[in-house]
Amino acid sequence: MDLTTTNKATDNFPGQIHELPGGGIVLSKLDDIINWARSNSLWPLTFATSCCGIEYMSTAGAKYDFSRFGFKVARASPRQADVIIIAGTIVNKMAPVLKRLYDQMGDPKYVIAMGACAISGGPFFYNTYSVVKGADHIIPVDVYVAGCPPRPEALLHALISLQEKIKMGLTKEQIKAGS
Amino acid sequence: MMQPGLYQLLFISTALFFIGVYGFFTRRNLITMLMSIELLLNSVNLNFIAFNKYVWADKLNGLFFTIFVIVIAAAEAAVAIAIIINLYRNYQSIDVDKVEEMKY
Amino acid sequence: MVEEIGTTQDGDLIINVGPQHPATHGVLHLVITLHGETIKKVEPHLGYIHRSIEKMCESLTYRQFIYVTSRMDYLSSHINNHGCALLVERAMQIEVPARAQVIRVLMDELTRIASHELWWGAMAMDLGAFTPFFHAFREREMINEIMEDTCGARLTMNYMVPGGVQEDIHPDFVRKVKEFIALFKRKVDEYDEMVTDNIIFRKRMENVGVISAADAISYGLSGPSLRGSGVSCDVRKYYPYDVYNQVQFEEIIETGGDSLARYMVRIREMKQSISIIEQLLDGIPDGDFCAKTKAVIKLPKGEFYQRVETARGELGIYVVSEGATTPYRIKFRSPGFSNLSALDHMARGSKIGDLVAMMGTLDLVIPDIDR
Amino acid sequence: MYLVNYIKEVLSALRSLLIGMRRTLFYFTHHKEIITEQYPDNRATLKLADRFKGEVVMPHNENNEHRCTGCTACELACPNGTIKVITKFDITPEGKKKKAIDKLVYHLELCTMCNLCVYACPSDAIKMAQTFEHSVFDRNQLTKVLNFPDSKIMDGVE
Amino acid sequence: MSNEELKAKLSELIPTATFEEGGEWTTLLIEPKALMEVMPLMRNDVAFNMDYLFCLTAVDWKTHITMVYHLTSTTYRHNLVIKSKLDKSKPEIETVCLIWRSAEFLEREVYELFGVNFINHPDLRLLILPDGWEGKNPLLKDFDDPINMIKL
Amino acid sequence: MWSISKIASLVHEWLSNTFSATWVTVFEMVIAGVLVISLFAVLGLILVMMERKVSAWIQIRLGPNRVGPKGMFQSAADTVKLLVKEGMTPNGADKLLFNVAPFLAIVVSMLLMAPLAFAKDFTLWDINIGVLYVSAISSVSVISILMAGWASNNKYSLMGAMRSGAQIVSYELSAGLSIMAIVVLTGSLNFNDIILSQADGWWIFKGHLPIWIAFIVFLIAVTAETNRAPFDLAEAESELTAGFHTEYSGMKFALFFLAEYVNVFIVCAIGATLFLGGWMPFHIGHWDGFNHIMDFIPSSLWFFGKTFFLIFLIMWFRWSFPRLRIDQLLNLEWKYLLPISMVNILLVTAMAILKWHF
Amino acid sequence: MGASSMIVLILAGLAFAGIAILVAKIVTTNTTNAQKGEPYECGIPTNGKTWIQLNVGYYLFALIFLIFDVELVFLYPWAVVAQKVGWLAFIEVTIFFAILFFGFLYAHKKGALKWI
Amino acid sequence: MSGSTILFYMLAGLILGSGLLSVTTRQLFRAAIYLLFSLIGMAGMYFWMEYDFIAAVQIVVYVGGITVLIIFSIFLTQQAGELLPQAKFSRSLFSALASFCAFALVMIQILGHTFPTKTATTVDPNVKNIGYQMLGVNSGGGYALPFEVVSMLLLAALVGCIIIALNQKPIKK
Ligand code: SF4
Ligand code: SF4
Ligand code: SF4
Repeated sequence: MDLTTTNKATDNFPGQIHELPGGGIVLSKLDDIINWARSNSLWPLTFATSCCGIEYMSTAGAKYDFSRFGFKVARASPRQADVIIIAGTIVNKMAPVLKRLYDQMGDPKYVIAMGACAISGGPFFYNTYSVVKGADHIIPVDVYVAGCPPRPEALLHALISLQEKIKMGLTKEQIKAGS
Repeated sequence: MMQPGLYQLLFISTALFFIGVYGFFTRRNLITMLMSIELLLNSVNLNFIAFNKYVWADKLNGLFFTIFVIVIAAAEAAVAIAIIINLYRNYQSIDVDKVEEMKY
Repeated sequence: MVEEIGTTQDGDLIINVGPQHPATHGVLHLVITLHGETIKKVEPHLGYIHRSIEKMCESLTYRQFIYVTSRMDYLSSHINNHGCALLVERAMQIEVPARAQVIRVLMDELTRIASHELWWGAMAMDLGAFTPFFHAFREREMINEIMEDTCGARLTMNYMVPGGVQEDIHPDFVRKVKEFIALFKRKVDEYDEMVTDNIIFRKRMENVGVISAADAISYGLSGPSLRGSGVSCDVRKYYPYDVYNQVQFEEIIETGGDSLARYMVRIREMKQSISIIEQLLDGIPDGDFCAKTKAVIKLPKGEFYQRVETARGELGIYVVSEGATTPYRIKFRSPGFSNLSALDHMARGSKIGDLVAMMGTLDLVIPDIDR
Repeated sequence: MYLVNYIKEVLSALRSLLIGMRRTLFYFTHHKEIITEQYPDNRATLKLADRFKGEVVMPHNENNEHRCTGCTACELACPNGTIKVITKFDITPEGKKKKAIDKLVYHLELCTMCNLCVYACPSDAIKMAQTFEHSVFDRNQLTKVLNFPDSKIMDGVE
Repeated sequence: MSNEELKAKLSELIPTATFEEGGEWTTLLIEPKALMEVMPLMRNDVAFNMDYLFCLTAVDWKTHITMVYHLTSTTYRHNLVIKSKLDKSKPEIETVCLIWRSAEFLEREVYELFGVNFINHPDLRLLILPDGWEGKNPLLKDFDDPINMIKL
Repeated sequence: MWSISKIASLVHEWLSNTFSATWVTVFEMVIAGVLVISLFAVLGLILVMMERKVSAWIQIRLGPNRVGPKGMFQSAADTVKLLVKEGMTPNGADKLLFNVAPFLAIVVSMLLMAPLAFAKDFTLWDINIGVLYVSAISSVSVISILMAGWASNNKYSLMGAMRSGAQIVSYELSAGLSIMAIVVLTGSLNFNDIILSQADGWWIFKGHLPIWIAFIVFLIAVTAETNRAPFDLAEAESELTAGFHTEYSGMKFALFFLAEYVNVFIVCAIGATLFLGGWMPFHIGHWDGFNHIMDFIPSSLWFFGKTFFLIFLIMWFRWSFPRLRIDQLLNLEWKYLLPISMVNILLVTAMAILKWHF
Repeated sequence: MGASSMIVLILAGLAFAGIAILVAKIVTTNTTNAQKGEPYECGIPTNGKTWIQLNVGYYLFALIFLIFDVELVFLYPWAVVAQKVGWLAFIEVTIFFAILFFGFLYAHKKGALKWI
Repeated sequence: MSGSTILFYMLAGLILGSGLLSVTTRQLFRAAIYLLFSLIGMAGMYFWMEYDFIAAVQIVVYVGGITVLIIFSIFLTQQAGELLPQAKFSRSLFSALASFCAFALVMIQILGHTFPTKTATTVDPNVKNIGYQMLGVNSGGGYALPFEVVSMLLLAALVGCIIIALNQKPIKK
């Protein structure tokens, strides 16, 4: 999926519910079922370092309510989490912790870099001695969502994009390679 | 195979009894020794019940004795563990040999 | 099998709480020494979100550095910005138009409500009640909407600039705020029903994390945490800025010194903020929303200190200027930092569950502490 | 007396719990109170605040013209180097050399939406757009060039 | 007490006191050695009663480091700034964390950001920087970190 | 009228006519096993979904509504997800016990299903000592938690396990005592006897104040025993991250999760049986006409209706209250519930002997 | 179905959990890395023993529970017949509870019911 | 061979097997768990014998109570993670031999003895009968007094345990 199709309000926008003629969900292969399940049951890890964390909470909050998509309430233990939403700045001292958390998550695992800080260091890119210039220097990131902070809809959009990415299917090898 | 009955039950209880005895002899750790004792008591209980069922089925005395044994086992376990904990706190060990050494 | 470091002689247990832990509201790392479940010592380890803001500000101009401060204590970003703007204005002797002053105070108080709102929800969540969190976000979202109309952002506003505010308030602002106030007044009673009066909640807050007035002062607590110990310390009262000396409000003081007192201070403070807003809302003076300032701001040589009352306490901005366009040294005296230092004192002898309540009522925002 | 207090305590505790439960039951049964907005479904109707700062854009008119003079005021105003103005020299019809932008590179992944660039711009060439769906799979896609290809500066903008 | 009164009282108590002009609050300059004489006085003297240390920081002036203590009194609400110049090569000063508990953390912060050594501090360790931080103290003016720090 | 027991007897008849006796038993066992497993799974799915919806509505939000029609397949998606998620075993763990613990948890909740009377004349095992059996078996579940907590080699897990160990054993007492109030009144430990004794009205209506007290104590105690909020100290997120199952992931975690929910169902079913008459329709004394109308609603509906009502009650608790602190939790048991239920037993006995109940 | 249902249930439980875990084993892919197996402690390497020595308080709870539990077991046969037996049963249980209550009071006074 | 026979031998295997493991495993916690399974097997055996009440009591007291207590005490004495020391080979051999010989001796005695067969009347060991017996309603004496005495015993145990366990004074060497 490339950017242009995502950003255009086309009819088959990823997250929208499509009424199939039969009213059911048509699934063909086992892999599809698995990907369907994975994409619809992304349990995030409670991981928020700074300001973006508040918008992340808003997204979980009543008005945006990402549990509609099955993202559930966050899990505190990385063992049970599927997606780690890096909400906030990652500093050098935090980097090993983040790496460790990511390592300790069960496969398959996904990463969303939320906000300028997680993508590139954002406001703290220049003239700082302690900020990691992008979380993807530490762990592989699946979806980047820009903004400072991205508004809840933007985060939802990122989650939907991640769902799409999962539904497109990752082969076992790709998962192994940690993409 | 043999139809299970009194003798089979007695076999089990005896075997369990001597497993407990074996444990009691070989283990030097107070907690494991306590566990062996629990096994002993259990085998006794089994005997009581077996006899009650197969021999004196007109009364419930065996059953009541079993209940008493269980109760007393509970009391015994509680007290024994209290003592073990106390010992442990004083000697930092619950190994019988070590505790014996330290007494003097 | 494993080395002996973690356990001390008498069977104490050392346990890490954080940096990734739901109760620490971010990335605070506490190393707790436990005896059974009783806390013997709490040792905060900071720096997991140390973004070197102070160093960074040394190379930002006086217009630019304001935006960084909204990332510090992001829950009171308006107030942080306000402090910075005030400092520059005072140093440059800029006269701020009356309209801007009122708008700023309005925004400050709205932010304070939003911040307390989030604190309330998050604290209830720490105590295990999930529902209040969601209910708190209902009102918070309304404030966010109001903010977004005017400032264009929901959290990190960058709305205040030296000389006033960036943009005039949105035409709908007054109406929406009034709607919000009407709703909020109804809902705040629900808070009491759901949380404040709840017996479980009370039991978990009463006599937990007690800190005496003298200790609180010595530890440098400020804001609601200090007022919970019965010390009057409101910057808005003692060093009023903008129009705070023209509005009537009560400084909330509770004398308990425990978690419940700090909790009550915040709840009552929200009501006070509402009353401030009500006083100002109808009489927003006409005029400019921003004074004319020079394009390039150069602070005169000297030292400046500006304090403002954020939702968490007293924020001090200490600027040493060499007369250049950028500060020579800037220091943010963040309220959370001192509040955190009292945690160990408060926590000793209580349970892990209490620690959560204490951290909740100290209302720690970690990026504010680490800067 | 102790007993009476004991019973009173229990009863008042129960009462406080019941009050809380009544409140939650109210919300359980009153679905009107639900405030959830269904984001991807309400995309068509979703209207953000008109001042919402989503990203910096450079409006172009129908002739593919923008208002940017390449004065780099925005680059200087930006606190974190988000904007890079790459200038070139155009030859005006009169044959004079004139500074113009080649590319106005904008790093969305760095931008903090602080609006300083917009305020700094003397010719109102850039503004904030209300877009927010910025999620991509590749970080490079967030680096954008604000002026359209082959765009020109509008007449009359100095 | 107003600034003038404070000043008068201070020069009365500490004859050697020098003041720095220009700031909005009375600024007292003292020698690092004299710190432990002045500070308890400020805290305990009934007339001053500076019981609230609200800011403690340092400024690197390239030639020397200045410690800055901001004090206030919760009873009288007067403010006082105390400054003390430290030697750049070996910055050292007595701790005040036994007088104001809040100083403990603030001093630890100054210790790691400026490298000022606080004598008698009970627990002078790194607080913010990662364990095993090597190199210069980051808030010094000559701090340079080519790896992490990208200059604009 | 089709009722579950009728279907069961029809199946039995058909099997007996077709096969020999041994095979009938085997088939019946297999059928029963499959039925129980599917009941188990379905219950898990429904309860998780219900929990999410209840919580969502209380929290003024919508809850899952996008996976399948009205979000119906949400819990199915979760299940499949958990199934295909890596289930890891930490290095330092005691591998055997770490893996046995979820089995134990599941088997315990399976076993607890046996004496439940799902409908009129339909019980897997109409055991004579039903009530005692339940409290006996449920006391095994604490072992699985202790096992999980210990085997994980994690401080949080261990602390969570110890907490829930102390908690479960404590609350077992008052749960047992409040159940005993009913036993005193009915003079039987058998679930069906207890249900039949409520043919002229449920105990909650017949039993005056003492039964109400017993009911409330029972509710509190079982909420605590199933480790549900406000007593979810064992998995208190804000204190111990995820408690005893911090290290569990994938299917092993799902099994604990499932066992927890099925346990909730079971205790609610027991509560419904003891206090609300199980499958017994709503009867009032001797109003035969009215009682007869009520009988038209199938007994299994009554049972599930009551059970789900109680489940809703327990969920409602969860989303209304903050969590107790561990010492308060134990205080509540030892200083309040236990003395109260002891006195209550005396009251009930006196009431039973004086025949004051209806 | 009688007692054999117990076996059925046990087997069903084992089968259920076993199959689920087996399927999970087959379907999942996993990666390994050095930190994956380490105990999770908020992202910080654990410090010291996990199998810590806990406090006496825990034991006391189990102990008091055990005593009470044993007594509770006696009550079941009593409860079944209480109504029939009448006041004799009432007196018995009162004595019984009195004894229990004394123990309870003692434990309470000694602070054994305090969680540490 | 009927189902019940199979069941019997399965239970016997469970009891003896996990009992044996319990006394031989070198991991303390596992020993407790094996003990637990042995006790559960015992309860199963009671169920098999249709002494339901005793079976339930067995589970309640042994599994829910004593095992939990033992596990807690294992946690308490910090032994959980460590392997127990291996018993000396000579000692274990000797104990094994001795136990086995004694076992054989007893078994020979038992097998040589014929026990009187079932009496004509049987009392169903259900809870009601137990209750009546306990309160001594039908059969004269009953067990009311012994039960009161036992509860006194338990009380004594409780008091004793609390005194012992809360005794913080370390004994000097
Ligand atoms: S991107 Fe902006 S809002 Fe998000 S953490 Fe960074 S500074 Fe805060
Ligand atoms: S909005 Fe701010 S950060 Fe973004 S480009 Fe403009 S000045 Fe730079
Ligand atoms: S956008 Fe505006 S400020 Fe930036 S270069 Fe163009 S004209 Fe200058």
